[in-house]
Amino acid sequence: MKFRRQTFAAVLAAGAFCMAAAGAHAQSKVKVGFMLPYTGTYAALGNAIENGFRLYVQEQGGKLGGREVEYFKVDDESEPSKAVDNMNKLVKRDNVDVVVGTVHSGVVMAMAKVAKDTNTLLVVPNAGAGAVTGPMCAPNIFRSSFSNWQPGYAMGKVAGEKGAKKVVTITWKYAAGDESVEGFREGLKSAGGDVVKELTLPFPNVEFQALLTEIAATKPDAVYAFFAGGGAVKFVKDYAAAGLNKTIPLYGPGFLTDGTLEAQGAAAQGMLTTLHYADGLDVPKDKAFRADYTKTYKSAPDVYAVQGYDAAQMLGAGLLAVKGDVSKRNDLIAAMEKAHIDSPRGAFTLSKAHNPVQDIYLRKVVGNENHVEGVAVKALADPARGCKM
Amino acid sequence: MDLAVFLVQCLNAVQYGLLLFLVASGLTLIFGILGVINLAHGSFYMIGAYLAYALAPWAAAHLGGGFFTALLIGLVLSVAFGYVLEWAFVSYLYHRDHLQQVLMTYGLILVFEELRSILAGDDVHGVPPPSWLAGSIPLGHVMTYPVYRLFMSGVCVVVALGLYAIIARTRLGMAIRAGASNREMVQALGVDIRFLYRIVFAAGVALAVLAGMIAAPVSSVYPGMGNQVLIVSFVVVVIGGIGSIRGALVASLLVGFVDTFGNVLIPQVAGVLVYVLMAAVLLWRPEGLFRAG
Amino acid sequence: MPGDVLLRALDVTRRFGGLVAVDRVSITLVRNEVHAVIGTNGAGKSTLVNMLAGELAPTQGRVQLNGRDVTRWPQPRRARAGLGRTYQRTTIFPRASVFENCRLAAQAKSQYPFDWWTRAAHCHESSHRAERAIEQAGLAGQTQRLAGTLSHGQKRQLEIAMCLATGPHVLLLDEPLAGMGPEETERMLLLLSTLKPAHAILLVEHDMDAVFRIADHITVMVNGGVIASGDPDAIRVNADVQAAYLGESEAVGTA
Amino acid sequence: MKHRHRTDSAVAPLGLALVALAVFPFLGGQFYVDLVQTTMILSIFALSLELLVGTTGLVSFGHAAFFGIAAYATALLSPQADAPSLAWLLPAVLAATALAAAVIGAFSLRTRGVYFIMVTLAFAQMAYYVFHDTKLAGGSDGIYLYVKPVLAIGNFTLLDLASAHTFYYATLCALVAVYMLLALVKRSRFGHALAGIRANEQRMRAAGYSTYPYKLAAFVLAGTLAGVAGFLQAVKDGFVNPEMLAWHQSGAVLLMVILGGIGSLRGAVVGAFLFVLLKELFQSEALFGGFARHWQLPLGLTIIACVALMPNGVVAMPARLRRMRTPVPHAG
Repeated sequence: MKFRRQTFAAVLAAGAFCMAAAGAHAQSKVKVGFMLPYTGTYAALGNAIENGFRLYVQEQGGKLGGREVEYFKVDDESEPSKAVDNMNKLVKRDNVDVVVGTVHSGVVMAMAKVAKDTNTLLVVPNAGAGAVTGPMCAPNIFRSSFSNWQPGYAMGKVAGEKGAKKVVTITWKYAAGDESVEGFREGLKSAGGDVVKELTLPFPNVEFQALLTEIAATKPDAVYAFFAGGGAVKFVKDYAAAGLNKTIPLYGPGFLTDGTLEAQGAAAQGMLTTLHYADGLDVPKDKAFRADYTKTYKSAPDVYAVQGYDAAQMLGAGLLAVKGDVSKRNDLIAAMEKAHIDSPRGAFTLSKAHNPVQDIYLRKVVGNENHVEGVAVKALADPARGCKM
Repeated sequence: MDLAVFLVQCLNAVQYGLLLFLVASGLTLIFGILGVINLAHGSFYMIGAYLAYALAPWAAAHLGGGFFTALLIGLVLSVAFGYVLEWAFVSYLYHRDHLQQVLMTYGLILVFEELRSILAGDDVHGVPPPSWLAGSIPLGHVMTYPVYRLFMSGVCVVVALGLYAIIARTRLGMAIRAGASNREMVQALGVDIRFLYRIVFAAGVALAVLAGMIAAPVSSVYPGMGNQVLIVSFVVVVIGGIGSIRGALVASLLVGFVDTFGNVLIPQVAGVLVYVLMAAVLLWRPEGLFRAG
Repeated sequence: MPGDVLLRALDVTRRFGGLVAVDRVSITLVRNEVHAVIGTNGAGKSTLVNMLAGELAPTQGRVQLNGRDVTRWPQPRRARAGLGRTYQRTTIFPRASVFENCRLAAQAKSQYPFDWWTRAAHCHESSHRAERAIEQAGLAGQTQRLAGTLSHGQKRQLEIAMCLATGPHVLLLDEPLAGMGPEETERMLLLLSTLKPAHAILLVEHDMDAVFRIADHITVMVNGGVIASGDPDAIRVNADVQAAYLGESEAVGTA
Repeated sequence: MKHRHRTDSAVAPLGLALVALAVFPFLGGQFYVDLVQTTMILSIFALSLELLVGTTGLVSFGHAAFFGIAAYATALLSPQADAPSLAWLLPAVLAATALAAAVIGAFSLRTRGVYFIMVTLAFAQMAYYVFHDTKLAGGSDGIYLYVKPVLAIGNFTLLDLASAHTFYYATLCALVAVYMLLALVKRSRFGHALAGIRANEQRMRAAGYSTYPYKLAAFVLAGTLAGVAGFLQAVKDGFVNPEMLAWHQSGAVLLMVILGGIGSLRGAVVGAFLFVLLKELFQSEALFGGFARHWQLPLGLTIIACVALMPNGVVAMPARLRRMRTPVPHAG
């Protein structure tokens, strides 16, 4: 008796695996795989990106390059150690034609690796890891967002032009922070200033008080901060609560204030940040996009939605050129490379390394908006160091 | 570092340490007296923060009160919540080994985190401090110190004194102290041990929720905020000695100082400092600084 | 043979903070002799045994085993050198059979920790020794039973069997009669008398009748110190001992 | 007789599982083959922890450290351009991991119980921050492994892990090897001594076992075997990230061991497969539609239910059911 029941259990378990293995095989649609965070800290970003992407496809009548689009979704959990498996889920199980993702830099590094190994088309709709369009660059890897370097560089330039000579930077000790600070330093140096102190704290600690005291003691001309999500909110609020915003201007890339202004409240008012998107842009495309998005999703779009939307545009441009025939990979890629993307952020093109060459706006926090102040750097391209393409 | 900066940093360290104490004290109570490793403790902190976020506007609109009304409601809710949770889940864990406690409370983390996502969404939200605490005190030339932070420290000190008074002076406290070492003695004191456990668990939950609520205006509320607190609270509890409130206080302050000065003086290794501290303390005293008993 | 000094403690002292748990106690264990240590609760008997066994380092004083100074030896090393002990609270492996309990104890003599190929059950040396110990301790009929299902008396016997399985010369027995009924006590005393010829036995015990029946030498401890030491007859009439025990009963009476 | 019966009933499902794993690549799609391979690697990882938790009674909450250290060692030791030889890479990686385990174990084992849990966590967190915060190996973004190792004699390639099929079977072999090694260890004198330490360390010391070296040996062996899993994971993914050492990774593997059932090797493997299977199930949009994004909720509830209903893990379930079926004979 015992023997039979255990055997039965083993068969059942094996069967369950096999059953799950049988997937659908329809070939008529373009298969798009979203590998985005749907749980955890970045869940809201993942949703916005997916919404943006779907919005563009919807505007095209549910088609890209004349073919209907079928979606596949995987929650990447912002977990790099599972990223390869999650990516394979889309690439090998669902046999998607293109993967769109993701937010977390560490995860995107793994995705780029799989995309390279399996020659899968990958469009990165957020993560700014320099390596993706640097050493890891490849013909089949595109980015619709930014590199960490870009907003940093622009902010450095602006800070320098505003007369900041000694600047203190503060960030979590991780790659994205390092890259952003590096960009800022380059920009600042080109405008005559320099970074006098680099403050860091371990990711994802949010106890900033000690470092704020350190800033107060250093008395720099300005502070450049790189944080995201809850950390960004807390930092901006702590900075204001410590009274530092009255004497030392706080600069940062747009992520410091994007999507978090409601939470930051009065603390963020008047802050200057740089990003490739802003509120109040005088771009017709943006006005239409915002109206559509708000109507469709009953919530206002943000920069992540724009990046998702543009990912769809880039892909659409490629598919259009090959009339939806994804097997003509080279033509598809060539068309994407040459595309002029009519983005809500303003039109942009792609660099050789497949990163947007875009205007970086200087924005000022007014009420609940990151209102555009002007263009910090026009058509800024990432240096794409280490890219051999 | 000149003297003024040094003193301000000390203030920062104490202030951070006190907040840690608030979370860790509940954990050490549950751990020491009930013998339950409660991984879901960070979730209670998160629940507290979201309660503050949800209740403050509601209390303002319907009851005319602000932050403090919300705080009071939150505390009542959390005690009730802790009581029910003990009855529904935790009470099964007393005669199970630590591993099963870890497993079940890990399951609870997942459940709480998803319920949070379903009920409150995944966005970051701010919680405004009460207006009369929103000001700040000048500190040196450049810096000011927010009054609210001082208020937080005040609450923590009051809670610490309150806990001390309860444990040292009252019959319940005697039962709690006895419970940590000897169950029969508790029964001899005429206290129903099941009731005692339920109360202690509810109190532990309430402490974490309180910490979350009063930290919310400073930290804002966001997904995953509980997990961060969890690990450092465990570090505090273990350094202090499991079940010892006094140990938790000393350890919190110790961690506060190490973290504060580590970030400033040796940022290269700031991430590991707290863990080095824990390992060092345990190698020196394998059962923490203060053994409960 | 009789007269061999196997274990000797010289002026061992143990302090816990300000408290002196054991105060300059000297004791000598001789083969073919049962040396009982009696005393009130908290007199330091268990602390003394722990120091002899090596579980606790003495603050001062020396311990000699077979004439060698073992003060700095940890417990396992002393055990391998022939020092066996039992505990007041039974320390058997309740989920294993009686045989495996003893076999595992016996295996300490032939550990071979890195021979991962041979099954433990095929270690003949330890099996053999375990069988002998089980027989000696009077558990021959119970070999395959789970230790946890034994009666209290049998568990105490097993505790001694596990001790014997390691082939010790010196036995430190911490209250082996605790909680036993009269019949079980008789059996245990019989067992001790059969072990006596080959072993030096230290017996910590509260059952005075049993102690005076079996002991060859008695040491009386009060508050960590020795107040009397000698053969049973001498102890019986010792004024200090009477005072100490009378004092205790008085204290109990008034509490 | 009783013993024989137990062995038979354990061998049959094991053999069947082995056959199922061996034929799986011919049945399942590429993704599922990959998934099963990952799960086998996790099984090795869980098995290594089982030696500590189940056999020796040492609950380590930092076991991911060795998984990660081995993965990093693999990535750092592999040359950029040409394929490293398995013959030296694997031993080197395992030696490095064993060394780390010896150092961490030597310190951690001075404490016990809950304190041991926390000290192992502390050391794992230290290792995590070493890889996360320093430029030693790519920092928080991780490091790539470009070429998969091969095993060759002269010009004849015995084993090329770049081939998915070969690698799958190499992983299966590793799983079987680790399983058998641990089965041997558990029935050897060493294993019995470890079980004795778990049941009552005081008695073991009184009997003459120096328990510290035993525990350290178990710790090093467990760490090294976790290193086997880390090595395979690194080679398979070609990418190593600090998150491999994170505390929730240590927690996850502990979960697998407990879920499957403490104290049995089968339990660790069953736990690993069950954990992966449950996650795949709850994440499936085909079954749960839009609710699939809240997959952690049913997973959490399942875990809670498991603790409530199966206190001894999944592998103890058949026996438990049987006991419920057979009415307990009343005495007298």
